Amino acid sequence: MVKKECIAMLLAGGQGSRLGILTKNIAKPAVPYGGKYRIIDFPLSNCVNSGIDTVGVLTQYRPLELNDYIGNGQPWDLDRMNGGVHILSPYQQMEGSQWYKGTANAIYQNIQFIDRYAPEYVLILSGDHIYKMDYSRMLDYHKDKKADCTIAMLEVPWDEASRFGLMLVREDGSIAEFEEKPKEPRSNKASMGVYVFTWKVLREYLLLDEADAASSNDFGKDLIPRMHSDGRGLFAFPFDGYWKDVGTIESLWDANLDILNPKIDLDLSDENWKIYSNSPASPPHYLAVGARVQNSIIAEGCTVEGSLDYSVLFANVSVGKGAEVKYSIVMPGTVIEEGACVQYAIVAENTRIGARAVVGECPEDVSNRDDWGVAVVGSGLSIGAGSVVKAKTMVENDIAEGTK
Amino acid sequence: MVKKECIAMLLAGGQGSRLGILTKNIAKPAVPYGGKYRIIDFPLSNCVNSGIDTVGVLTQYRPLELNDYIGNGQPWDLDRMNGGVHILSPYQQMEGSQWYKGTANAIYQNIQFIDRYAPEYVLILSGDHIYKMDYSRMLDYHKDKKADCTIAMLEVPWDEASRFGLMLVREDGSIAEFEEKPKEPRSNKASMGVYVFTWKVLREYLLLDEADAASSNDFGKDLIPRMHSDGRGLFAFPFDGYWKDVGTIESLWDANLDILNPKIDLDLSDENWKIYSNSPASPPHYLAVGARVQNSIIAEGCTVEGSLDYSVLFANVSVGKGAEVKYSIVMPGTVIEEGACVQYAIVAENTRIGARAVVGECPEDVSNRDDWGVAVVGSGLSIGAGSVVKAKTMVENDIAEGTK
Amino acid sequence: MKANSVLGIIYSNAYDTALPELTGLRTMGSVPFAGRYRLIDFPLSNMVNSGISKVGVITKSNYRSLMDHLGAGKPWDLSRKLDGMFILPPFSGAGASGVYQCRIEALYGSLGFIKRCTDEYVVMCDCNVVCNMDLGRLFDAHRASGADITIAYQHGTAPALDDIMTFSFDDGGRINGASVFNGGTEDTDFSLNIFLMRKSLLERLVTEAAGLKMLDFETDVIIRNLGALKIHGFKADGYTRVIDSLQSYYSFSMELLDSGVRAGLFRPEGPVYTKPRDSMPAFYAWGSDAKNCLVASGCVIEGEVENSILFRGAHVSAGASVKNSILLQDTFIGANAKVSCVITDKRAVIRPGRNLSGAENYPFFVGKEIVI
Amino acid sequence: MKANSVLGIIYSNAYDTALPELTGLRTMGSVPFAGRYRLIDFPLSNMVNSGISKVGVITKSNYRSLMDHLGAGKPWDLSRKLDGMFILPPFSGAGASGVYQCRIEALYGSLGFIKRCTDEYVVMCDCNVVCNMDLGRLFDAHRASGADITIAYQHGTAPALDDIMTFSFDDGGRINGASVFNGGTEDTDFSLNIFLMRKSLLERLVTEAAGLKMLDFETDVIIRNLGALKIHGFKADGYTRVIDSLQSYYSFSMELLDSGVRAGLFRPEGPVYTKPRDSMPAFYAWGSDAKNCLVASGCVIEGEVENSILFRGAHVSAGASVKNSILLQDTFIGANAKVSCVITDKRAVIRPGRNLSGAENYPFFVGKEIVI
Repeated sequence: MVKKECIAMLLAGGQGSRLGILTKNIAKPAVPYGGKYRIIDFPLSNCVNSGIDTVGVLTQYRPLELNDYIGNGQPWDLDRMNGGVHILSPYQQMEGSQWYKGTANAIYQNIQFIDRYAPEYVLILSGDHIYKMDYSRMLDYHKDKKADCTIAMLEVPWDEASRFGLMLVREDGSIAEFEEKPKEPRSNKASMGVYVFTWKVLREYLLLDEADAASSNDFGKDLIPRMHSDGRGLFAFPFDGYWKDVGTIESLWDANLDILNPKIDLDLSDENWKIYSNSPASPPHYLAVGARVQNSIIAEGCTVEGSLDYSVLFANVSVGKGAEVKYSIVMPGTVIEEGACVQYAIVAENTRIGARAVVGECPEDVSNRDDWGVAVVGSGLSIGAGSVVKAKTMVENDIAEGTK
Repeated sequence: MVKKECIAMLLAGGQGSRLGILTKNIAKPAVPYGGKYRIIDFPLSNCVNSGIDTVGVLTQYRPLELNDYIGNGQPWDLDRMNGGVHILSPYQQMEGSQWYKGTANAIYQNIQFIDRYAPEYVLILSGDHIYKMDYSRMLDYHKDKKADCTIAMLEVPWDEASRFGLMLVREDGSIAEFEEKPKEPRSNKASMGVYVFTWKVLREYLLLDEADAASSNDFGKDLIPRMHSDGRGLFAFPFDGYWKDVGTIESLWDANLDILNPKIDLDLSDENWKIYSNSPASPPHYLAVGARVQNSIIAEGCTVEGSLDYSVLFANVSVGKGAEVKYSIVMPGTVIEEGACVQYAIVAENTRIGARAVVGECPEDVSNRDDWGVAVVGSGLSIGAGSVVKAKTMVENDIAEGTK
Repeated sequence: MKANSVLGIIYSNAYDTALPELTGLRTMGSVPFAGRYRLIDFPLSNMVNSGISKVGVITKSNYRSLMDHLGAGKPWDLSRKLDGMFILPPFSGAGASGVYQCRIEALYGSLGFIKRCTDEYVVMCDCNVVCNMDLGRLFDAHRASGADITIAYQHGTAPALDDIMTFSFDDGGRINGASVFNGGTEDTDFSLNIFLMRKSLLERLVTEAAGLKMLDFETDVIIRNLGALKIHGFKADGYTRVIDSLQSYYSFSMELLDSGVRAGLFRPEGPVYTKPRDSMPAFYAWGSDAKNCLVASGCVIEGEVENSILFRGAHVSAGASVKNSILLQDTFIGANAKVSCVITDKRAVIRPGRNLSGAENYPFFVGKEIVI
Repeated sequence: MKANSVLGIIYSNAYDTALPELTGLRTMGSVPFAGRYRLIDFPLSNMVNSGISKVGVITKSNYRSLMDHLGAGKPWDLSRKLDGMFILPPFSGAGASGVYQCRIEALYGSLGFIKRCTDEYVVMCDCNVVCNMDLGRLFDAHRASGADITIAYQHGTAPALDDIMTFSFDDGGRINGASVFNGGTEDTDFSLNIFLMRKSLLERLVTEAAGLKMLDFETDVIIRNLGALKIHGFKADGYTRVIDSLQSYYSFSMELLDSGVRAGLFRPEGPVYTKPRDSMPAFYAWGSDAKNCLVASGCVIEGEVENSILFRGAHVSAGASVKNSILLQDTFIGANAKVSCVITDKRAVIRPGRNLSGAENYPFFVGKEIVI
C-alpha cells in the first residue's frame, strides 16, 4: 500500500430526520440536488479537484443505496487500485461490535482503515453541505501554521450566528475560544464542520476520547474541546464562498433555487472545478411545441409540454400539456400529468402527479403566513387526478383521485 | 441498472474458528493458499471464468481486511460500473438492524441488492473451498431441468460420507431425499454447498423462512428442506474435479501440499481457467548459491539461501543460510533465519523464525502418533533463536530466545 | 448470447467520405449525433447491451478525436483487465505504418488481434449505421438458421453509398442473390453491413481474400461465396438509419424531434452510453423561448430556439433566433444573430447580429471553430 | 510533487536501434527486463510513485506489443476518467499518418495533447534508462535552483549511443558546457535524457525548433540554449543503467544476481508495477538443481539452472542445463539440452539434447519463437 499524504473521511451520518420523507429510503448525502447531483457529489468532487484520491464514507444508515449511487467511484475518478472511495459501515469484531456512537467514534472504529494509508493528515468532512472548496489550500494553511487541527470557518450574518458553533479567532488565525450555539454570540465566525487533523495527533485523541466513558464521542462537543484545553494548535481557515447546510426541507428548497439566482455565487458550470455525478444514460431533453420555460434548469431525459418557472427538473421528468411547475424541485423520473400544478414544492423521485392535481400553494394565497411552507411529496407515490395538496404538507402515502 | 441473467452471492461467513490463530486478524476466505492465492480467489475466479460478473460477498467479520484484499475487484476483472464485486455487511435500517443470523438470513437481508440486478438466477457460494468449477455448465443444467434449485454434488469416499450433507438422487438427477451427516449413510453423494436458485422462487422462500420464528435461517437445515417438502424441483449437478474444504489446520495444510502431488488433479497453471489473485508488486525470487529446492513452489520476492523440500513459499519470504523448510507452508513476508528448521508446519504472515529455532516435528519423531499434528505460528510473531515449537502446537504469542 | 462467446469489431472510418464536412477532422465514429452522442456510441452500446465484453475498434486515419472520446472505455464498462476495448491503429506489418485501403486489408491488418481472441463468433458493425438493435436476437437467428454468415438488412430505399449490397432470399431466408447497389429509389432489401459469423470462418475468408489480393469484402467475399456458404439475412425491424450524406445526417437528426422516432432509438432496455461531460443541466433564462427542440446538458438558452437540436454546451444569446438547425458542442450564437437550416460544427461562433440561412434540403454548414 | 502539477512523457521507441535483436518486433519500451518487467515499467512506475497521474506515451513504430502490455493502464493505476495514460500514436497531421523522425518531430506531433493538459510542469523519460528514481527529488531540486530546465545525469562511462550529451557545471550546478559524446571510456557526467521543465517552456521550444526545421533536441534545443536558459543538472545517485547494446543488456541483467544491485532497483518505497500474468508460483521438481538465479512465476524447473534469469513461464526440462543465460517469457528448454551464455527471446524452443554456447562478452541470441 503506497502511503498517502492526506486522506478524507466523510461522515455521511445518519438518517437526516429533518428531511422527513425525503430520507425515508436514502441516506441524506444521497438526496438529489441541483437537477443532476446528489449532496455527496460536492464533498467528493471537492476532494478529487483538490488532489485527494482516497475517501472513506462512514455510514450506518442505508449504505446500500449510497453504495449503489457511488458504485466503484468511477464518476468521480475514484475507482483506484490504491485509494479511491470506500463505504465504511460498522462491522463485527472478535470482541463484539457496535454501531457508530458519535462522529469521533465513527472515525475511531476506522482507525485501521486510515492506518493502512499511513497518512500525515486526515481531512474530516460531512455530507450535509453544498459548497465548492479547494481543500489543498486548507491543507497548505494547516502545514504553514504547523497546526494540530485546522477548522474551516465562515463568517455568517450576526443575526443567524447563534445557530452555529462559533469561534473566537486571534490575529494569527489560532482559535482562542469556542462557543456552541450561544444565545449572545461574541463572534460571527462559524465552523463549517470541515477539519484537517495531523493524523498522529488525532489518533492519540481518538483513543483518549474513546477511553473517556463520559464523552459523547463527538468532534465538536468532545474531541476538539479536549484538544483545545490541552493547548494543542487549533487554527481557523477562512472560507468565503457559497456554503449551505441542506438539513431541512426549507434549506434544501432554497439551495436548489439559489442555482437560478444570478446574485448568488454558486457556479456549477465552472470548467476548472467540475462537480461530478453519477448520471443515468438518458438522451437530451425535449421541449414540445407548447412548452414555456423561464429561469429554470432541465436535466437530460425530460419531456416538457407544459410551463416551467423558476424550477429545477431532474433527469427523466415529464411535464404534461398545460401543466405548470413554479418555484419547485422535481426529482428524477417523476411524471406531472396534463393540467397539474406544482408550486412551491419538492416532489421526490418516480412520483406521479395526476392530471389537474395541485401540489403546494403560493405564499400570497395563504391567509396566515405561518401556515405557509414548502409542500413535499415522497418518492414513488401517486397523487390522484384533481386532488389538492396544501402548503407545508408532507405527503407520505398515495392520495386518491379528487382528494381536497 | 442493466438486468443480469445470473449473479453470485458468496457467503464469506464468520470467523472460521477451527483455523484458530490463522483467522485471528482475517476472515477465513482471506486465508492465504497455494503460494500466491487466498481462498476467496477460487470462487471469484470461477465466477469470472464462468461469465458471472456480479458477486456480492456477505461477511460481518473483519470486512476491512477482505475489503483491503478485494479492493475495487480489478485483479479478478470485477471492477465494473454495472455489477462487479461488492462487500455486503449488515447495516442499520429504519426499523432497526441485526447481524446475519444464518446463511439464508444473510441473503434475506440483501434481497434489495439482488433485486437491483433483477436476475433470473442466483448462484450461492461459500468461501471455504478450493476447487475449479464452470458454474455456467451448472446454470445450463439448471435451465435444462427447469429446476427451482440445483445443488452441486460430489461423490465422496463411503467412509467419509457421514461427515457431509448427503443426497439420494433419482435417475433424472432430481433429489429424492436429504440426509444431514447421517451415522449410516445411504448415499455417498455430498452437497458442495454450491446452489443455483431461480431467483423468483428463492425470494419467496426467503420471505417464508424469515417469517418462521422456529427456523435457524440456514439453507441446508431450513430453506432447502422446506422447498423439498413443498415438492419444488430440486436437482443435483454432478461434479468430479478436485474439491477440498479447508476449514481445519490439517485440511489447509493438506490442500496446500496437494499442489505438489502430481497424482492430484488440481492444475493451477491451466491457461484456460486461471485463478486470479491480488499479488504484491515484487520482483522475481532469488535462489542463492547454496540453495537446494526440491518439489516445492516459490512465489515472487522470495530469497532462498537454505533448503526446501515439499513446501510452499508465499511472496517475499526469506530462508536463511543452512535453514531447512520441509512439508511446510510459509505465508507472505516471513523470515526464516540461518540454521532454523521449519517442518510439518504452517507459518503465518510476517513472522520471524529465529536462527536455529525448530518449528514442528516429523511424524516419525513423535513417540505417540496422537501427539503429532501440524505446528502453526500466528502472524506477526517472533520465535526466538534456538527455541523449539513442538508438533501440533498453535503459537499465539512471541516465544523468547532458547525456549524449549 | 453467452459471455465471451462473441467478439465485436467496429470500423470507425466506415464511409468517412460520405460525410466530408463532418469527417474532415474526425472519423465517422466520432461524428456527433442526437445532441450528446458520437456515432460509435450506437454500435458500441448495442454490443455491450448484448453482453459482448471484447470489442476491437479498427481505425484508419483521423482517429485522435475518437481516442479522446473512447479513452480507456469506462463509460461502456469496457475498461477491463481481461477483454475490454482495443483500439486497432493501422499497422499493416512489422516496422511499417501503412494505412488501410479497404475492409479486407483492415481486417487482415488486425488478424493477429482477431486470432488471439478466444471468442467463438465475431460480429462486425459500421459507424454510419445508427440503430438500437438487440444483437442477441441476431445471434439467436444465426444459430436457429444454421447459417455460416448472417447479415442484417433493412427494407427501403438503399443509401447512396458505394458497395452497398442488395439481397434476394429463398423461402428459408437464405440469400440467393445479391448485387452491389447502383443508385435508384425503389425499395430494396439492402445490407446494413452488420455481419455475424464464426471467428474461424472470418479468419479463413480474410486470409484467402488477402492472399488473392482481393480488395472488396462485399463483392469478393460475400457475393462470391453465396453458393459455397449458407448466408442468411436478418431483417432489422426497429429504428435503423444509414447516414450517406450531410443531407441525410440533417434529416435523420431532425426526425428525432418526433417522440415516436426518439422512442425507437432510445429504448429503456438498450441504453446508449457515451462519455460524460459533467456539465450542469441546461439553463433557460428569463425571456427565453424554446420549443420543439432537443437540448443537451450544459446549454444556455437566452434567446429563441425552434425545431432544433442543441449539443452539449451550446449557447444561444439573448435576442438570437435558432430555427431548424443543429448546433454541435459548444457552438456560440451571439446576441440577435439569426440562424436557420444551419449545422454548426464544434465550437463554431456566430457573431452577434449575423444572419445565416440554409435550406431544409441543403443545410448551411459552418466548420469546426469557425468564427462568422 | 503536487497532484496534477506534472505531466509525464515517455518515449517508447528511444534508441530502438541500439538493441536491434530485441526491438525487431517491439519498441524499446516493451523489451523484457529483470524476469518479469518490460523496460517501460521503470519510468512509468517512477512517475506514478512520484504522484504523476497523467502520462503520454509517444510511439513511433512496432507498438502493438507495447499496447498489449499497457492495456488500459490498470496495473499502474492509470486507468482514469480524468488524467491517466494516453498512447500517442504517430499522427503527424490531419489525415496523414507519418512516422516521427526525431524527438522534436515526435513532440511536435504530440503538441496538441501536451497543450490540452493543464499541468504546470512536464518531465520526459526514455525507456532504455533503467532506474528507480524519486522524481519528487528531481522536482524539489528544480524548484530550489530556480532552473528553467533540469536534466538528470550520471557520472561514469557514457553509453555508446548517438547524441548523448556530456556536461560541465559551474559552482552553482548550472550546466555551462555540453557536448554530444563521441566515444571514449573516461568518466564523464552524461545525460540520462530525463528532462524537467515548465510545460509552457517545452511548448515554446518545440514550436520554435519545428518552425526552424531543427531535428536534434540535444544539439538544437538544449546545447544551443545553454546561455539563454538556466539549465541545471541533477545527479542520479541510485541504481541507474543505460542500455546501449545487447552486451550491456546482458551484463546489466546478470548484475541483478547480486542482492545489493537488486536492492537498488527494487526499493520498498518505489514498487515497480507491471502487467500481471496470473500464473502460479514457480515449481521446482524433485531432482532439480537451481542456484544463483532469478526466477519469475510460472516457471517450471526440472533440470539444472545456474547464474541465470528466467522470465515468466520459462520451462527447463529434466536433464537440461542452463548457465549464465537469460530465458525470456515462455522459453522452452528441452530435456538434456545445454545452454550457456544464451539469450532466448519469447517462446523460443531449444530442442532436447541441443547444445548452445555463447560467450559472456558476446552472448548467443535466439530470436522470438525460433525453434532450434
